[in-house]
Amino acid sequence: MPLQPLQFFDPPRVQVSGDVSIHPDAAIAPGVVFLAPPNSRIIIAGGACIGMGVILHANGGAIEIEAGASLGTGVLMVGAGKIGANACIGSSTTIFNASVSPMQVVPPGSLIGDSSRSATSQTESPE
Amino acid sequence: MPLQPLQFFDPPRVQVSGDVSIHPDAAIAPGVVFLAPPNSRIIIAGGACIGMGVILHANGGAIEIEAGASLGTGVLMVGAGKIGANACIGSSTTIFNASVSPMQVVPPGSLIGDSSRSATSQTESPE
Amino acid sequence: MAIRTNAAPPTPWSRNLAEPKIDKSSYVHSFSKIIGDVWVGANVLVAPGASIRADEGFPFYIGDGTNIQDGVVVHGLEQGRVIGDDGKSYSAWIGKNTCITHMALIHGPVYIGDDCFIGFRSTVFNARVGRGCIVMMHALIQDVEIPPGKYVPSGSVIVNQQQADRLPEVQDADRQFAHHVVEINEA
Repeated sequence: MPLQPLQFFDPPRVQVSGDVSIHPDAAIAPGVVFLAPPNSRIIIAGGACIGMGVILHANGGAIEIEAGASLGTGVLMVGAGKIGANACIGSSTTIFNASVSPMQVVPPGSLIGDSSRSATSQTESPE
Repeated sequence: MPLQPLQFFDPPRVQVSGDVSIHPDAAIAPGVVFLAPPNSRIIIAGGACIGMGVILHANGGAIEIEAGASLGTGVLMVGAGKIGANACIGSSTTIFNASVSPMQVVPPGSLIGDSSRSATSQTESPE
Repeated sequence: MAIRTNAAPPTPWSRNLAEPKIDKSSYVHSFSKIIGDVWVGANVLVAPGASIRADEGFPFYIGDGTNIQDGVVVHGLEQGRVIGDDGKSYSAWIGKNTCITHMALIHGPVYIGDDCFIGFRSTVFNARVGRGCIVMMHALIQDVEIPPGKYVPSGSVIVNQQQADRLPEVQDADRQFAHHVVEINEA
């Protein structure tokens, strides 16, 4: 689908809830939300770069962003999974209960880990 | 609902880390992140225009934005490469270890550069 | 934790806005942004980071037991209204026990019925989504009326009525998957 417009965040705050550890050398842009409910956690390694308006919502495990990975503006990650070292996640990508290998490049607007039914009478096929 | 209280920190509107030189005549929007780890650098020339939420994450060389180039909102540029003078990069584009020629126009949501390892776990890509 | 901010930006035309009417049993997180003539029913959850702005198009209605997640935007055009279940005009009507997940964009004029599910980053604009529909992720629904109980797969672009009428019915497996996502959201 066409990419959604990106939002502006004011005030430029980062919201952190639960067991979240952020390496001091990671770069976190404004408007980011980190949610780690009980029994889950979020780990951001050094040199990682988290773009504006990113939401990381851990559930049933850990969301781990390895060293040097870049998450573009507005990336949404829900569930548990790992973004490998130096991976590059394009803006407006959604990652649901899935991982991305080190060095992998994900195009903007991608949807990863979606296991819902892609029905027959669909008008635009996802593959 | 067991939402824990959120903690805040206020990141600066523009984050600069490492060897980054920005010409005083460049225009930089809020939410931008420039990250140049050791042995890499970022150079922004005069008259360049860097949109909201742009991430430039240099790695293994220099990212250079030449005079008059425009980067739309949410552009993600990783690795090393050059955006030529007066080039125009559409919003949410991802550029991985690649360059764009002077005067070139890149449509929004594009993926430029090495995408050889992008296929495996991906279920939907926009183009 | 008494940091309630107004939805930014404070638009020049928002000076005389009505105050939201929020049922006491609902949980509207103090870091969400909710302004204008918004009626919020019982046991509604509005997560931090959601933005509900009834400053151009209004009023908005959010029914009992509905769940609005982080990064959701609800907004409306100045022009255009839908008829809610109470027969009145609304810019945005969201029914009961509906779940609007992360980063969905609900833009009025819009009607979303009871017991619906709107998946991650999907957009609904100038449309009616009937009761019990499941809209998966990264979908666009615009200028159509989706009959009740339909399933919209991820990545669909539904912008004309023939497409909307051909959509498949919701199956149990779809309900289970949507329920799984909702459980994560409520954790």
